[in-house]
Amino acid sequence: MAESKKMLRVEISRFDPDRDEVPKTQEYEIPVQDDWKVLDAINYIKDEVDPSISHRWSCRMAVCGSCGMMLNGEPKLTCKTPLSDYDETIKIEPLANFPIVRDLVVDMDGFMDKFRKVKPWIVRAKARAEDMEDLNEKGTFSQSPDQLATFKQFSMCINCLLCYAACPVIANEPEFIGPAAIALGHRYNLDSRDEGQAERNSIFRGEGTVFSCSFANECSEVCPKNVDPAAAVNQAKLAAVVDWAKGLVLPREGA
Amino acid sequence: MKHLLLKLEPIIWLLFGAGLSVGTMLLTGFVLVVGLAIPMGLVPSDALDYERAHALASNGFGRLVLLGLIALPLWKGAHHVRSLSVDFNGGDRDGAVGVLVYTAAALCSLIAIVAVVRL
Amino acid sequence: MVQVSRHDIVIVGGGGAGLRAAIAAAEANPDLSIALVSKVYPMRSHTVSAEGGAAAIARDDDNEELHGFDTVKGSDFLGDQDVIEYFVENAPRELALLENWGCPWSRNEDGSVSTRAFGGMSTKRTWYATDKVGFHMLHALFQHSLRFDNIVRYDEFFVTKLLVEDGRCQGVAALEIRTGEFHAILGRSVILATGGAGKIFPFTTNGTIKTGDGMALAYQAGVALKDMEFVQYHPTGLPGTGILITEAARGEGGYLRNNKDERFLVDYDYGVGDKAELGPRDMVSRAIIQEFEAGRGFEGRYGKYCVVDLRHLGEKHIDAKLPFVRELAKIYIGVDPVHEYIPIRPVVHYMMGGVDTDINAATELPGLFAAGEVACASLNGANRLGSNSLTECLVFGAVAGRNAIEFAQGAGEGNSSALVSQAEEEAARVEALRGNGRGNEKIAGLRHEMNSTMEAGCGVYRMQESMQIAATETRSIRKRAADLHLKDSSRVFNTEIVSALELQNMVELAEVLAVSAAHRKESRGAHTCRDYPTRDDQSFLYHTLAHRTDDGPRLGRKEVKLGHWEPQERKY
Amino acid sequence: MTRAAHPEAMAPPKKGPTRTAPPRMPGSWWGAPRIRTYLLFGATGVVYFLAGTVVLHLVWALGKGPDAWATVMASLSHPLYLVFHALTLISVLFVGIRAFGTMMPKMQPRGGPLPVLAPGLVRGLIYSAWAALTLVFSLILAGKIGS
Ligand SMILES: Cc1cc2nc3c(=O)[nH]c(=O)nc-3n(C[C@H](O)[C@H](O)[C@H](O)COP(=O)(O)OP(=O)(O)OC[C@H]3O[C@@H](n4cnc5c(N)ncnc54)[C@H](O)[C@@H]3O)c2cc1C
Ligand code: SF4
Ligand code: F3S
Ligand code: FES
Repeated sequence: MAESKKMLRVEISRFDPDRDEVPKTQEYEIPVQDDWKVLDAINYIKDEVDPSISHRWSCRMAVCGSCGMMLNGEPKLTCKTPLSDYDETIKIEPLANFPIVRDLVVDMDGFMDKFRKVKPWIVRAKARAEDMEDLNEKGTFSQSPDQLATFKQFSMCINCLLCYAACPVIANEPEFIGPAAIALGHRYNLDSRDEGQAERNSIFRGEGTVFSCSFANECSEVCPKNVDPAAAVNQAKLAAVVDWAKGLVLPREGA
Repeated sequence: MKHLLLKLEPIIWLLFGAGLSVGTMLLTGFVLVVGLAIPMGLVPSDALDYERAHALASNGFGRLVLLGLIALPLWKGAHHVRSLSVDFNGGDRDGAVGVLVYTAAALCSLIAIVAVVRL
Repeated sequence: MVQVSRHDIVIVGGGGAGLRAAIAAAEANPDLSIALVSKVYPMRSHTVSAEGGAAAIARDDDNEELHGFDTVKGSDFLGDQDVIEYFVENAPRELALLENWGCPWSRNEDGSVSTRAFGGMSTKRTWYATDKVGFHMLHALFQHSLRFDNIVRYDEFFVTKLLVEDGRCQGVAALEIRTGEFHAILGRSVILATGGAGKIFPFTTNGTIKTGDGMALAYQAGVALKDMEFVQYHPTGLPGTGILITEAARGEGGYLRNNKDERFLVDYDYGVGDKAELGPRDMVSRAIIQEFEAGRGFEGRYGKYCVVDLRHLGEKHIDAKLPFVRELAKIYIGVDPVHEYIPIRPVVHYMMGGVDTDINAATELPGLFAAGEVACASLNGANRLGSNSLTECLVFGAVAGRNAIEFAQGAGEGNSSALVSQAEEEAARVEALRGNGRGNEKIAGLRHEMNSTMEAGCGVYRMQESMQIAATETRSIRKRAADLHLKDSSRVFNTEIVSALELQNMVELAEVLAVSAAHRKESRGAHTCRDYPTRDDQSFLYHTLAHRTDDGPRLGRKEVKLGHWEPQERKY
Repeated sequence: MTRAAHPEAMAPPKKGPTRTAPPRMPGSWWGAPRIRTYLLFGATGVVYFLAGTVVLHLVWALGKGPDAWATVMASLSHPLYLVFHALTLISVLFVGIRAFGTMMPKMQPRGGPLPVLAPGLVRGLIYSAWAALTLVFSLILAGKIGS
């Protein structure tokens, strides 16, 4: 640590619902190391300067999805973003478009609710026992590498919520289910093992789903895992429309 | 109102998409020549004197292209105006704005049908 | 003051093991209510970071005898062979189930699941989803669990105590992090699935949540911890951060090199030819330290290191099989493995020891079950084979879920008021910590002390003397941790109090670890004493048990369940 | 961050157990080049709508007869019209580049009978179609093809 003693001004948004009406900003001046990520600076402050800061983090390797925050107004994973991207000051705020619980912590429950709405699991028409005939002798479904590639990209989402913090529609339309959740539903729709397309497509045509997206593409710009949720949402849009048109021509059973 | 819109959403989106793609493709040549080149004298104006224009427009294909040229940009425009309104005013009045812009687009599209049929 | 809720079973932990247990329980009886309590949202659990793969027989050239023997031998004959046989037999079914639930396993051209080579495994039996296996498994499990209405989640609740009454475990006391309120979550049986405790050490692949809470909870409730001296060092962690470069990097054909550019593992002879790099983790870690000591390590800002060489695999292969390794190396150490070496050094990775459980995932305390890394079913013995533990989470998570349901169905409601008053006492204890400015010890300071004590005393190579010192020091650190100084007195999302509770858990375990290690005067698996360099089956072929007393752990022993594989010299 | 987002943006299904501060929009919402591009893209909607009505106006005149047609064609050289058409051309190019260049390649249906092509290839194909169509259409209108 001795070799580099660069000082950095860190402005952190603070909010304690028991004491503050609205979030306020607190400044810290700390020595930083050139190979630190932004998360290291926050942890340094928490350990050495002000233990009352609250933030979420765990894996520090960009895979658990807990550490998303606004850095100078841009949604970023703090454990992935090098401090060297910032010169003298850095402003750290909780993710935009979410209610703020405390300091850098946002309320995720709204997201968890939306996440479940798209039925993010394999839907099969038959009961499990009868399904066995589709399985091979090892008990697995057969799926070619090409079939896997169809949805693989959309299964890489770590639920970091950066896309929600970036999407202009989320900011204005509370019902919008949003990029990551729709991408997840679309991922299951594309999975060769799944038979829930009709169900999900009718969910997708409901309020606050695919048609709310105005293809701002912001979600894909900020996604740290290259999920390209904008692609997923808009493919889902197209698929839901095609499915609707098919329904006009050949009326669906049961629907 | 929101409910009705929701039912129509797939058609609206198809029309929007057509405006975005086909509309853009048609408009490019059209503004280039009719909107700019002819008025600026880069192309002699008799290229589109009444006889030739009418002949081009009044066959079946011509009427169809003209209808697309009018209606598709209208729908693309209406849909964009609606989402702009969400971006600036929030989603609360989305239903009302939607009905307003789509009604305008639908009316103009109807007039367009009359116009091309009348040719 | 304490909020009370009642369920049939309570599961602590939403990682691979906890989710698998919840699903097994929910399927076993859809009418029973299952509480899933986790200190982070389930998909943040550290299972998410596992990279390399999960082992189960998949190919025709493989069989139960081979997987079983690999595991027994890997465990340096300290594994219980009944557990190992059960595990090996059930592993393929569990991984296939996960496939049915949507896990995107990598595939062969014919549509079957693809497998890769792993250290200490005699054939390709490690299932993988590129190199983000834990991530895909955890998300598949979590998403699948959402379809069950009888799984009730308590997200971001920190469990601080097991509620024990009438000699059986009947619930947990938990701090709701969001509100600062205390809850008594009652059930007729409880499953611990809280994962490992790597954070006792300074340099680890583990995330910040891996503080061994569940081990401490059980230990404080009087349950024995088993084999805590066995700590797995993974050979390849990035210097500085400790971020893991998965063993799959070597499984896919990567080399380890020293500063002479030699593939030094060829000389250590843990495998032949192309498999020289695929020795078990304990041995490869020791080999790297020996290279350092012989002056053949590189010198860097964070001490000595060796390198992983993937260049010969080519960009295409790396991107197809190891994209996450490439991403991590680029972001965290600024190296592109397509063209450059990745610096690595051995890093604390996994706890072989844990809460003493049997083949039924049951502990000695009726009504308390444990599975996953928190438990020590003695599958892994003295050294875990890479890719056995993700599968362990599934196999024994399912066992725990089913058995906990069965136990709950046969057990009565119990005495709620006694349980609630226990929870109230616990609430008062924790409340006293909040913003406690009278204490003298800084959380971060004490954590650093514990970390460096453990690194010095219980590293890859250990000495009697240094382990004894660690044992004494950790005892005093444990006592000092009762006197923490906290600054944050707020109620809502107070993470300082969580860190304090985690530290108090870790110092307990650090002491158990050091004391257990000092007592084992032999070298076996991951426990390598310079003073006692050989394995001593005569005196030490048993599991170490540790029960809690106020003066430190009281050690005992438990027989190793041998079977048809006789202990022999462990050579590769 | 600049301004308040919708007070219920990403709100939980039932009110959380503690008071929260209302959501804010990202600071870059309007200021950042990326968002500006998106809003400008939306704004082209207005231009398109007007362009549609202009064409309608022309066609209506054509239906009325030679005199009406001549008047309307003459009016097109009014500077306001010229400015508007220049704006339309810019909008059309901008929309084309964004829609054909970035949006449509992402929207290829997957898992269906059609193969998924590389985005670059799709972009190239659509651009070529656009250029070809524009060329042919312009030549027809300018009287170089067809009589
Ligand atoms: C970097 C890395 C790579 C790995 N790679 C592999 C691999 O390739 N193959 C393999 O087989 N194994 C691998 N492992 C090991 C394996 O991932 C773990 O052993 C396994 O994931 C542990 O799962 P678990 O369910 O027991 O615990 P975890 O996933 O750690 O989950 C613990 C859960 O308990 C909860 N919890 C903890 N304490 C409390 C508390 N006090 N109150 C409430 N909740 C609590 C947490 O919130 C979390 O939900 C790897 C490990 C690491 C660190
Ligand atoms: S889609 Fe990308 S940005 Fe959105 S939550 Fe998933 S990983 Fe994060
Ligand atoms: S940013 Fe939002 S509007 Fe659509 S393309 Fe992404 S969800
Ligand atoms: S800490 Fe896990 S993603 Fe950043």
